[in-house]
Formats: sequence, structure tokens, C-alpha cells
Amino acid sequence: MKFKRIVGVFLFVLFSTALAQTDAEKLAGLEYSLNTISLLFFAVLVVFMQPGFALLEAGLHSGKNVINIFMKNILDFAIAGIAFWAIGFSIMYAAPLFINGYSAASFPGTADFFFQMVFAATAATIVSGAIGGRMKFSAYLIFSVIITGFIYPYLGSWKWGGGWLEQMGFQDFAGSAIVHAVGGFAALGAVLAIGPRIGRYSGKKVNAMPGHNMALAGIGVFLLWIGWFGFNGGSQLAFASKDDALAIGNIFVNTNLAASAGAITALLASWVLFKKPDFSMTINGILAGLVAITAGCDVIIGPWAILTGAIGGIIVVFSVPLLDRLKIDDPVGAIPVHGIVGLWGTIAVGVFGGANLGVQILGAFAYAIPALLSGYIVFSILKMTIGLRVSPEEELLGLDLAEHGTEGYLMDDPLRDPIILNPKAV
Amino acid sequence: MKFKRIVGVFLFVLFSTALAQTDAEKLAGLEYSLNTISLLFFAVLVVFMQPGFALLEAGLHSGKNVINIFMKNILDFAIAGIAFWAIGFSIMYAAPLFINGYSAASFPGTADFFFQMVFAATAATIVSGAIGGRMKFSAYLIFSVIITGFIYPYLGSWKWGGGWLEQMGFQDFAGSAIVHAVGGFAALGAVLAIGPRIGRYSGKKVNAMPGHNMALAGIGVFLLWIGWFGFNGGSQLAFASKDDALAIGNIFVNTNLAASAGAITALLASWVLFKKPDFSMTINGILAGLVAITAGCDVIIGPWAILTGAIGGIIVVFSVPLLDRLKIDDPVGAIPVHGIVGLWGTIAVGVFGGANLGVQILGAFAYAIPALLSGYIVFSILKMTIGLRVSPEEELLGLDLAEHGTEGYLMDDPLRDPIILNPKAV
Amino acid sequence: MKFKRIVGVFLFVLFSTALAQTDAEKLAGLEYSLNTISLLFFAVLVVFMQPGFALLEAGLHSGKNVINIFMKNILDFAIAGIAFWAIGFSIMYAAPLFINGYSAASFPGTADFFFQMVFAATAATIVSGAIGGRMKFSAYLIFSVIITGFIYPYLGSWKWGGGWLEQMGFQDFAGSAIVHAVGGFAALGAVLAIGPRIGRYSGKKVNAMPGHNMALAGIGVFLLWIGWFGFNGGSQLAFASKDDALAIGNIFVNTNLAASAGAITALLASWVLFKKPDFSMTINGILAGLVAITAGCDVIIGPWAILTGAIGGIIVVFSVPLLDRLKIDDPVGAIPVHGIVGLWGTIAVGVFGGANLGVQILGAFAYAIPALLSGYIVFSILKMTIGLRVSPEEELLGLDLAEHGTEGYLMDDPLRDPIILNPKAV
Amino acid sequence: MKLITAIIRPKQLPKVKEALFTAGVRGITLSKVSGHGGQGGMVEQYRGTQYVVEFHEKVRISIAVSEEFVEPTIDAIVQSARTGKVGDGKIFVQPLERVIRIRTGEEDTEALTPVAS
Amino acid sequence: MKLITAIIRPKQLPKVKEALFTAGVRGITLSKVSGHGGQGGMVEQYRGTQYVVEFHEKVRISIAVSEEFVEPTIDAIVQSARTGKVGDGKIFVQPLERVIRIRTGEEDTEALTPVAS
Amino acid sequence: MKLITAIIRPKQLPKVKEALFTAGVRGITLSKVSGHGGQGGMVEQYRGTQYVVEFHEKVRISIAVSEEFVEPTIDAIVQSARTGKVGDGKIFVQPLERVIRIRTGEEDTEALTPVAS
Ligand SMILES: Nc1ncnc2c1ncn2[C@@H]1O[C@H](COP(=O)(O)OP(=O)(O)O)[C@@H](O)[C@H]1O
Ligand SMILES: Nc1ncnc2c1ncn2[C@@H]1O[C@H](COP(=O)(O)OP(=O)(O)O)[C@@H](O)[C@H]1O
Ligand SMILES: Nc1ncnc2c1ncn2[C@@H]1O[C@H](COP(=O)(O)OP(=O)(O)O)[C@@H](O)[C@H]1O
Repeated sequence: MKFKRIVGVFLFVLFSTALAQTDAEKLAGLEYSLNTISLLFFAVLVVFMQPGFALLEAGLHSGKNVINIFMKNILDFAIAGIAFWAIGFSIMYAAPLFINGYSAASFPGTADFFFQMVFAATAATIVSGAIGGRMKFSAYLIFSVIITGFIYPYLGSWKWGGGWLEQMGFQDFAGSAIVHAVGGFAALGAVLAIGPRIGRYSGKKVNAMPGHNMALAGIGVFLLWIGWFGFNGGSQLAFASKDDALAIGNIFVNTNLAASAGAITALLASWVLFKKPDFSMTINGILAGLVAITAGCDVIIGPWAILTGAIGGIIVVFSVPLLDRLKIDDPVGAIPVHGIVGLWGTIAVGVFGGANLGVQILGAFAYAIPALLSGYIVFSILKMTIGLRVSPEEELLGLDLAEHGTEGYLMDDPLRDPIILNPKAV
Repeated sequence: MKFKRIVGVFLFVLFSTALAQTDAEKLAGLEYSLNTISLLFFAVLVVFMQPGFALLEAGLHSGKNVINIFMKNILDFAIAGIAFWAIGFSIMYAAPLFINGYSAASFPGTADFFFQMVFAATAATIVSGAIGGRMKFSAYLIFSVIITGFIYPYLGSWKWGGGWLEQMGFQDFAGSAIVHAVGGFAALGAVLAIGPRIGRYSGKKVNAMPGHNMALAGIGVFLLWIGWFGFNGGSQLAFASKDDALAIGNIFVNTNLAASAGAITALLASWVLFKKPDFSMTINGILAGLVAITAGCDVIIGPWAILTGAIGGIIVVFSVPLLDRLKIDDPVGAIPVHGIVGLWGTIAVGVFGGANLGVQILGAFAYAIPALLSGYIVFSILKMTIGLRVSPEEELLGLDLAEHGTEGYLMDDPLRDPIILNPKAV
Repeated sequence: MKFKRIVGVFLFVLFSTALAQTDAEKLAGLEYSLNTISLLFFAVLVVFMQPGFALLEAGLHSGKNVINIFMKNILDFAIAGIAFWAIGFSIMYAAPLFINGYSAASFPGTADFFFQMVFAATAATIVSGAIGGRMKFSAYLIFSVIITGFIYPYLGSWKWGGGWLEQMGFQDFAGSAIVHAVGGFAALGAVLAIGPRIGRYSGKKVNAMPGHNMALAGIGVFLLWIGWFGFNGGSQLAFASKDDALAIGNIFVNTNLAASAGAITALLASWVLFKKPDFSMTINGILAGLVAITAGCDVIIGPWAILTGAIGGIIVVFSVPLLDRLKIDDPVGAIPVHGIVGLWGTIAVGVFGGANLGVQILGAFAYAIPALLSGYIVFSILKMTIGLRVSPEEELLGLDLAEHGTEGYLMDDPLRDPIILNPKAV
Repeated sequence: MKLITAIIRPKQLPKVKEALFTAGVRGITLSKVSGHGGQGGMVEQYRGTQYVVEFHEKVRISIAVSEEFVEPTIDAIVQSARTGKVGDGKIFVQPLERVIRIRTGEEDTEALTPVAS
Repeated sequence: MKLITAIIRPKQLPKVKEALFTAGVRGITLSKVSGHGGQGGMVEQYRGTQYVVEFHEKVRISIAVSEEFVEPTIDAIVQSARTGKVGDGKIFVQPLERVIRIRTGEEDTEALTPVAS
Repeated sequence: MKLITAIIRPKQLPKVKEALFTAGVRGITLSKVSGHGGQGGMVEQYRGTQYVVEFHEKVRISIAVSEEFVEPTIDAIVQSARTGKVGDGKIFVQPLERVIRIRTGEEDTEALTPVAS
């Protein structure tokens, strides 16, 4: 009896243990799959930033360049998809080429790659708006390969690849420096290499060249705001525990507080400076708030997140006219928003987030300067080789017709009817 | 031996139990994180309703007000992000100010806050379209603070904060009354305070003032439809069990059936009434279907969901001309869609969803009337103090130029070239 | 003592087992809910394809048909929501009508239905762009009922409903054949029945009829790209295990590689053929890459995914002018992108994905031919009964005014002012 | 016959149309033009840069009239288009040798009387 | 020389262009105008409110011709632009004192012959 | 008085405006027109089909001047609008019988002098 009972107990224990073991496996599988699904959904949110940037840039540029802007924003994403897969990811994370057999601990290597790839695409796409309206399409394509295949991955490896900045304790949670400052300062290098649009500056005079469609810019900024929840939230990179959940809840709130604050301070600053609450400054202010909090969205909490974003919004309103005075023609504000505020956001982790301030400053410039130089150098080489800029006639005609042979907008217009007086022209 | 065996069993049991304990913790962590991630993703879907509303409103208004509409829709979201965080959430849920240390049971307090915040922003943004084209931007900003910081939270506390309507058994699953009727009737109060656009009514004659861009309105309604899955699905507020999963599956299907039915009945009703299948009525019909099912998306099932949405679609088609006959100028249909159909949706839970009909009717009006009054009073006070309406010249010029100093659309036009005959004007 | 101890052990074991049992239930609940939430989020991503298609089509058509295109794309989704619920799902999966009491194994029957419904809506909506600009709205509505209620479900049942093609080992993971070839060839049937737009072909001459807004088309293609992650990823239909996570990671990467490759090859092919990198070809190329990988996104890995997408991109660039030479007027490229490339994608699973090539070819045509015939026959019957095509005057005037009585775009124009010289006209 | 061309403010157009109708003028052709004259420019701003939009939207009204309608037409326009502020516009009167109604081939005065459909 | 101005239906423009070309007229200038005359308005609706759009899109063709081209030009336009329904439009003939070709400074008849590039 | 109408290239407009201003001409009216003449068409393409856009965007400048301004105005336009390539445009000079300033009722020469506001 006793024996039986003990055996019974034993078997029972064995059985329950066996069950527990299967359960433990299932549990591990669930953790793994929750991590994966979450990471992929966050990545998809980040993909919304691609149409976000395309729309923002298209809206703030002239209507004769709308196709060109979409082409650049589509192609840099397509190129990132291939180049970062073939080589970039391997440079950044010391992984095999073509993510061939690469695996990560708590989710598939493919999911890890996909999430990181959309970050590379973001860094690349930041440049496209700043040089819009004058750059040869072919030159931009080559640059896209270089930045997503080499520049961004190499710089990124210093921190996210476990390199020297990681060793020094540099903090950049979701990439104020690694993604945004790199993109923004590469854009500055590019603008220095290509120069302003024709007619933008005459002597000391700055000529406004207003964007053609504020509705497009407005949709764009909403998509960017939404995408940023993926950008910052997903950077937690682990989701299947209570601690991670707490972290991500925090990240969402801090991200949104900073964006809201950036919108409000940019609005107010433009209202004071220019006497009217300015639209394009306000939407730049949202992005500034978002860029500012990106590095410290995990550790800059509540009121400090508001302050971080608020300062970002103000920086932008003051930087845009400053750049114009320096004749740096950045039609969409990519340099202030991503570059300058990217620096601020990185440093803010030292000010409000408990990181070492010196290291943060070092890290910020360790990204900004090489990005600036490499942007400038790559585009200067392109200038000397295949040429960087369309002809003045093409620029005035618009890149849609000059580069792509098609107009972006065509309203039904009887005057355009193709029946022809001049038979030779047919 | 026996002892050893028993000890072995014991140790084994202990070990397996220890393992089970860790597993139980992990399991709890997984539940918590699945709840969190789901809630946040549903919240992000709701954020898509912000560009959705902005686009719908922009499309149905004149092109000279497009910047102003985006500015209002951006700023009310930014303001909700700060005001509902600072004070609103605390009023609604008797939580600490600044969600300082607030925590919820099955997900982080921050995630709870974020989800509720996007609801507050929705209630606020409903008003913006109805008063579009004539209100001072500054007045709207102040109202946004008041509705997201005080009006919506206070009214919401009656039910979702556990107040008297909750005690009475009032049912409003995702906010037909609390969000939509509040927004819609606040909009009615606002419209009564500000009056119609210039030229909208002359004597008994109603002058159509067609919207400028139906493509924008079309994108907007799709984003709203998508966002509503977050709005209704996320309101389940618990996701990590089979019962919750079953509930959410149901909610998705009921939500979609009602939206589809609202689209179809509005289409058919407009076809019969106006001889043509009308676009803006059809998209209003979708929203009516969605508003109608919001209160009862958990309990109004299948065919009853279709019926609930179908009635919503018909209500809208008949309400729009009725409001015009009353000279209530609501360019986007916010009052019929969110206000009137919000009442219907709340009552429908009593008709088709098993709730107490009397309580539902009481609750519906308990939200509508205070919302109407507070909208009317707040805007009347603004009228007497800072002024509510732009000057007639500014209204005719358009709010983009008058309030923001910039035009929303600028096509390349040689006639606009800035070289100047009149030197004084430079 | 010993007994006590044993009893103690026993109780302990019992307790820990009891706990484990609850845990096992919880675990099962978690699996179930993770499956459900994931499936629903993937489904919501697929819903983004609806505005995606609407925008793509609207952009590539004339501005005088923009309302009509949105109306069709809204209504086919609404109709799918009702017709696939009432009857279609039951035909496809031998389930009860109205999904009444239907349940699935690892997630709610409602969630299963919702995911499959958005696929049905996709198949339907593919047709709308191809016949745009000339079809009666009423005829399109009737066709939407027939395709989502009968044609797509019946054809789909052959494979996804476990029918004869499933029995033969035919592989079509996410629907290159079942959704895209069916949609694309039904579109071909429709175009053959309705004929080209007025003025599209004169003798041997092909007259370009350029789309009116490339920005809309550009947003559309981004939304489609994003939605496709839901389309392909969600088709895994199980998410709560490590194996599923690995599969989905792979699907995401393969999907994106094919889309990127399709974009790049279409870009290059158009550059070579037409001397300029063509926008509408490039965006068609993205979709071609996506359609091509859809059938094999689970088994066509890495470089083979690139190749599959790349071939898709090239097929499109060559098919578009070919169809024009055959006077098949498909303004948006639905037939090449979804039809022809749908065939290629299905066959590619036999070429690169290890499926039986013969069966794949058989399956591809087993979908294409009945879809073509049923499209042709349904529209021919409509032609003979209620009429298929608007009058030439209505076509030239534009469907927005002719069918819906409203213009899609109205810029503030003083010349339109309604005060009237001719009193009779009032 | 004369061809009377008036450049007016867009906002005055409804009043001008009414005045012309009252004066018995039924056939008119309108177009959008851009006017430059003594009227000051409008200041707009974009991203912190101010600029003056110096052109003004105007509407051009072209009316072919027989001699007896010249004075009433001019009077009607002047009275309805005047606001008294700089920028009200101009009226130009030019000789018109022939008018042909395309629909009927009628010429001159017969061609000028609209026929309600 | 005369300046011939025709107001026609946009839909007839291709035919008119062809007819002018056949008649030997090569240089023309077009603009979009809005016509008001005897033609009835078009009823549109928006959110349940009907309204009449009473203007009609028309195209204005301006052609400077030497005397011998006046008749052929008018004939070409009348024949190609006529549909017979109210709203076909008008042709106005005005005196033209001088024509200068900006590119060359040529005047009058020489200025009127286009040179194919 | 004359009505001078010039059809020019849009790109030359800033120069023409400056030249006119220098010549003392202050009041002008501009409109967008579509020109067809000797200038070759522009080839565009869409989805693999090439087509020729044969019209050219031009700007029409209308200037009412008193006699002594006719020559300076024509000279200013010719010099500033000329590029030497086909498509530079034409200048038409027509008689102008009366000019009325709507704001004041002033006629003819007085009506032609803009008053800075
Ligand atoms: N000499 C002119 N030739 C052609 N158009 C003119 C001339 N002078 C004025 N205009 C037109 O008349 C409009 C009003 O003229 P402006 O000088 O601004 O005001 P006002 O007529 O009240 O003095 C101008 O915007 C321009 O379109
Ligand atoms: N007296 C007029 N002056 C200027 N334009 C006119 C005049 N009468 C008619 N038109 C133009 O000609 C167009 C056609 O005229 P309408 O009276 O409608 O038809 P019809 O010429 O067939 O009688 C009008 O839309 C208007 O643009
Ligand atoms: N006979 C004409 N009548 C009206 N407009 C003309 C005439 N000839 C030319 N034009 C206008 O002048 C423009 C330039 O003429 P074009 O023949 O192309 O070049 P060019 O004047 O250098 O010879 C044309 O686009 C057209 O708008």
C-alpha cells in the first residue's frame, strides 16, 4: 500500500513533471513567439515612417518634383531591403552575409534583421528631402546603396554592434544619434556638396519657396508620429515579461509627451517669432520632439520627457532661419529636425536620463561628424564622376518631367488635347 | 533506500515545483505582457483615427482652410497628450495627477493611460470639423484643453470611472455615448455658439458649399474604419485568455458588419432621396454604422449588429438635410454621425443587446445634454472674452492665410512670380 | 512522521499539480489569445490594402473619376463584409451560413472569418481599377456581391477549403493564384466584356491617358506594401510557437526581398526600355514582386525570393505595353500585376520552392481560366440586362458628376460663383 | 458694336453679374487674370521667411454689345464693381467689327441676343 | 490684319484645331474661359443640397490673321465648332494694327507666319 | 490709346516685368494661355506610351497705354522677352477707344496712371 502510494505519488509527480516540462517548452515557445510577433508589429509601424517621410517631403517641395520624391523614398526603402540584407547587417552586427544562418536569442534572426533594416532605411530616407528638387536620381540611388550598406551599419556598429561607444557606456536607446543625427548630418554634407536650389538665395535675400501641398505634409507627420511608437517601443527588443511591458508602457508615454510638447513649443515659438502659428514649423516641432526623446525614451520620464521634447521644438524654430542665413537650403528641415535635435536628444540622456554627460556629448559628435564628412565626401565623389545635379533647365522644368518623363499631377484640361497643328511634332 | 527514494521524490517534487513556480511567474509575466502589447497596439490603431478625422474634415471643407484643419487636429492630439496626462486621467479614474505612480492590474498604468488618452483625443477632435472654416485658432486651442482636461474626463468618470451611471448598470462598451455623443453634442453646442459659415444660408435657401477634395475624405474614412478596430477591440481591456479572445473576435466582426451595413443603407437612402448614390453620405454612413455599434459591439451580435449599423446609416442621411433646415451648419456631419447616432448606439444596447432600455436612454441623454451645454457655454464664454470667430474678411480669405499666413496649396504658377512692379510693396 | 511527510509530499505534489493544471489551462488560454490577437492584427494590416488599392487606382485614373473609384473600393469592402459573412465563408470552408456557431481550433471562428473576409475583399477590389472610368456603378455593385459571395469562395474552396487542388498537393501559401490570379483574370474578363475607354486606342495608335495624381498612387503603393506583411505573415495562421515565429520571420524577409527586387527590376527595365526610370512601372513592379512571392513566401527563401520578385517586376514592364497592343485597356495594370504575375508566383513555388511543378502549373491555370470566364460571363450578362457601361457623354463628363452628381475636386474659384444671369436656370 | 472688357475684383463678381443681368446683358465670358497696378501686395510667410505676393487675382469680363448697350453696360459694371479702394479695376472699350454666332451663323446684332435653351 | 477671337466648346477643340490647320492657320493662342449665355445650367448636388452650376467651361481661341485669311478662318471655326445646340459660342473679329514677332522683330504679315523649329 | 497684348514665355516674365517697370509702365494684367505655333512639342511618356505635348504654356500680358507709351512698351517687351529661339511669342497692338477706372470713374489717360495705395 505504502509502496503503491509512494509509487503513485512518484508516477503522479513524474506525470505532472512531464506535463510541466512540455509546458515549459510551450511557455518558452510562447515567449519566443510573443517576442517575435511584437517585434514584427513594431517593425511594421516603423515602415509607416516611409510613406510618412515621402508625404512630408512631397508636401514641402514643389509640385513639379512629386514623382521624384516618391521615387527616391520608394527606392531607398527597396535598396535598404536588399543592401542591408546582403551586407549592412553583417557589418553592423558582425553577422554572416545575407543573414545566412544568423539567429538571435529571443526571436528569429530574420525578425531581428527586419527590425534593424527598417532603421537603416529611415537613416537613408532622412537625406532625400534635404537634397530634393535638384539632385540627379541616379546619384541618389548610389548614395542609398552606400548609406544602407556601409555608412549606417559601420557607424551603428560602434554602439548597437557592441563597439567602442557601447563599451564606454554611451546610451542611445532608439537612435537619436545612430539613426537621426547620422541621417541629419549626412543630409548636411549632401546639401553642402550640392548647393541650394536655383533662386533660393539672391544676395543676402532669402526667397521663400513654399511647398505645394500642406495636406500631404499633414498626413505625413501623422504617419511619422504613429511610426515612432514602433521605432521607440520596438527598440526595447524584448516584450514577453512584466518588466518589458512596464518599460514599453513608459516608452509610449514618454514618446508621446515629447512629441506633444515639441508641437506646442514650436507652435508658440513660431507664433511669437513670426506673428502667426506656423504650420510647417509645428509639424517640424512634432518630429523634433520625437527625435529628441528617441535616445532616452526609456529613462527620461514624464515631465522630463516633456522638457526634452519642448526644447527640441524650440531648437527647430530657431535653426530653420539660421540655416537659411548660412545659405544651407534644406527644404524640409531635415538638418535641424534630425541632425541638430538628434544631438540634443543624445545629450539629453546625460542631462535628464542619468547617463554620463561627457560620454553622451562625445557619442553625439562621434556620430554627427563622420556622418557629415561621409555625406559630403560621397556626394563630392559622385559630383566629380557621374554628376550630382541636374541641369538648371531640368531643375526649373521640374524633376518629374526631366528625370521621369511624366507629370505628377494632370487635371483634365481641354487645352492639353493632343490633336496637333504641327504635323512634324507628332 | 525507501527514505532516499522518498527524499528523491521530495527533491524531485520540490524541483519540479520550483520550476513550476518560476513558470507560474513567467506565465504571469507573459499574460501581463500580452495584455500590454495588445492594448498598446489597439491604442496605436486608435491613433490612426487622428489623421482619419483630419483628412475627412480637410476633404469636406474648402481648400483655403486645409492648413487650419490640420493644425487643429494636430494640436488637439498634442494637447490631449499633455492635458489628459496632467489632469484629465486623474479626474476620470480618481488616479494621481500626472499618472504619477498610477498602476493598473493587468498592464502598466502607463499603457492604461495611453489607451484612455487616445479616446479623450477622439472626443475632442470630433468638434473640430463641425466648427471649421470660421473659428479662431486660439479659441479652439483653449477649448481643446478644457474638453480633454475636464469635460470629457468628468463625464467619463460617471461610467468608466465607476460613477453613478456605472452603478445603475448603464452599458457603453467602447463609448457611443461617452466619446461620440459627448463629442457630437459638444460640437452642436459649439455650432450654436458660433453660427453658420458666411453664405451658407440665405433666407430659406441652403447653399451647398462643397468640400474641396474627396480623395482626402476617402482616405480619411478608411483610416477611421481601421482605427475603429482598435477603438472597439481594445476596449475589451484584457486579451490574455480564451474568453477575451472570443470576445474580441466577436467585436471585430460586429464592428465590421455594422460599418458595412451603415455604408450600404446610407448609399441606398441617398440614392433614393437624391437620385444619385452620394459619396459624402456614404462615408458618413460608414462612420454612423461604427458609432452605432460602439456601445454594444460586445453584445449586439451578427444580424443585430447589421441592423444597428443600418439604422445608423439611415439616420445620417435624414439628419443632414434636417440640420440644414434648422440652419445648423455642420460641414462634415459630426453632429448627426457622432451625436445623434451616438444616442442611437447607446439605446441600441437596450434594444438588441439585453441592457436595461430605460437606463440606456437615461445614460444617453445624461451624456448628450451636459456635453451640449458645456460646449455651448465654453464657446459662449470664449466669444465674450477672446472672441470666437474670425472677421468676415478673414473667413472669406480663408483661415490658412488669415490665421497661419501660408497657403495650403501652391501650384507652380508663373503669374505668381515675385519680381515686382511696385517697389514699395517689396 | 513518515506518513505525515509522505502526506505532506503528496499534498504538496497535489497542490503543485493543481497549480500546474491551472497553469496548463492558462497556457492554453495564452496560446489561444496570442493566436487570436496576432491573426486580428495581421487582418487589420490587410485592411490597409483597401485604401492602398483605392489610392493607387484613384491616382492612375483621371481626376473626374476619383469619387467613383473611392465609392467602388468602399462598397466592395462593405459588400464583402456582408456577403462573405452571409454565404461566401460557408461555401469556401463548408461552414454554416452566417458563420453561425462556426468555431476554429486555435482561435475564434470569428477571427478566422475576419481574416478570410479581408482576402475575399482583396480579390474583389483588384477588378475595380481595371474597369475604371467607364463602368456603371450599379453593375459593379452587383459584381461585388457575386465575386465575394460566390466566385472567390467557390474557387478558394478547391485549395483552402480542402478541395481537389489541396488533395493534389497544390501549394499557394497566401494566394498568388487563389486571390491575385483570380482577381487579375476576373479583371481581364471584365475588361474584355466592357472594352477600352473612349479615345484610348485610335487605329493602331495607343493614346496615353495619364493618371491625375501620382502622390495618391505613391501613398497607395506604400499602404499595399505594408498591408502585404499582414497578407503573407497572417497566412501562417498559427503564431504561438517557436516554429511559427521562425516561419513568420522568414515570411517577412522573403516578402520584403521580393518587393524590393520587383521595384528595382521594374525601375531598371523601364529605364532601359523607355529611357527614363518610370514611376508607375516601378510601383507596379513593387506589387508584382509582392504578388510573385505570395504563393511561396514560406518556402522561397532569401536569394530565391529576390529572383522571384525580380522576375515579377520584369514581367510587368513587358506586359503593360503588350496588353495595350492587344487593345486591352487596363489603366492601373491590374491584369499584369495580379493576373500574369499571379501565375508566375504560383509556378515559382514549383521552380524555387520545392513544390511539384506540374501541379503548380495546373493549379495556376485552374484558377486563372475559370476566373477569366466567370468575369467575362458575369459582366456580359450584366451588359445584356441592366447595362454595363455609362453613355459616352457620361464617360467624357466623368463618372463623378455623371454617376454621383458631385465633383471630386473643387478649388475656390470665383468664376463658379452661383449668382446667376439666367433666372430660368435657378 | 463694341467689345467691353472689364478687370474687376473676384469678390465683386456676383454683384456685377446681377447688375449686368438687370441691365439686360445676358451673354458674357469670364476669365481669371492676375493684376498688377497700384494696389499693395499681400504679405505671406513660409518657414520663417516673409514674402510679398504682389499680384492680385482679378476677373476679366468680356462682353460684346451693340452700340446702345455700351453705356448701360459700363454703368452697370462701374456701379457694381466699385468699392472705392485701390484695385477696383478698369474697363476697356474696343471696336468690334463682326460677331458670328457659331450655332446659327447669325451675324452681328442678331448674334448677340442669347436664346434661352 | 484682324484679331479673331472665338469662344467654343472644349469638346470641339480637337476638331477646330484640325480645321484651322487644314485652312492653313498655324499660329493660335488658347485660354480657358467661363461662359454665360443662353445655355442652361448643370445641376449638381452635395450632401443633399442641389445647386445649379450656371457657368460653362469654354475655350477661347485667339488668332491674328492677315486679311485674306479672315474668311477661311471664320469658316473653319464655324464648321468645326458647330453642334447646333445652344452654347456653341461666338466669333469676334477686331481690328489689329500691328503684330510684332518677339524673336525676330519682324512686323505684321511676316510676323504671322510660323517657322517650324 | 492702344491695347498692347503680348504672348511671352513664362520664364521670361520676371525680366519683362522689370523692363516694363523701368519703362514706366505700372498697370498690367496677366493671364495664362496655351500657345501653338512653330515651336516643337515636348515628348512625355506614361506607362510605356510616348506622347507629344504640343501646346506650350505662355503668359499673355495685356497693357493699356496712351499713345506716347506704345513704342517704349513694345521695345521693353521685345528686349526682355527675346531668347532668339522659336516660341518667343508675339505682340499685338489694337485700338482702344475708352478706358474707365472703376474706382473713380476717371476716363482715358487719367484712368491709366496707377495710384500707389
Ligand atoms: N494700364 C493697364 N493695362 C492693363 N491692365 C491694367 C492697367 N492698369 C490697371 N490694370 C488692371 O487693373 C487692376 C486694378 O488697377 P490698380 O491700379 O491696382 O487700381 P485702380 O484701378 O483702383 O487704380 C490691376 O490689378 C490690373 O489688372
Ligand atoms: N455678348 C457676349 N459677349 C461675350 N461673350 C458672349 C456673348 N454672348 C455669348 N458669349 C459667349 O458665348 C458662349 C455661348 O453663348 P450662348 O448664348 O450660351 O449660346 P449660343 O452662342 O449658341 O447662342 C457663352 O457661354 C459666352 O461665353
Ligand atoms: N497668328 C497668331 N495668332 C495668335 N497667336 C499666335 C499667332 N502666332 C503665334 N502665336 C502665339 O505666339 C507663340 C509663339 O509663336 P511661335 O510661332 O511658336 O514662335 P515665334 O513667335 O518665335 O515664331 C505661340 O505659342 C502662340 O501662342
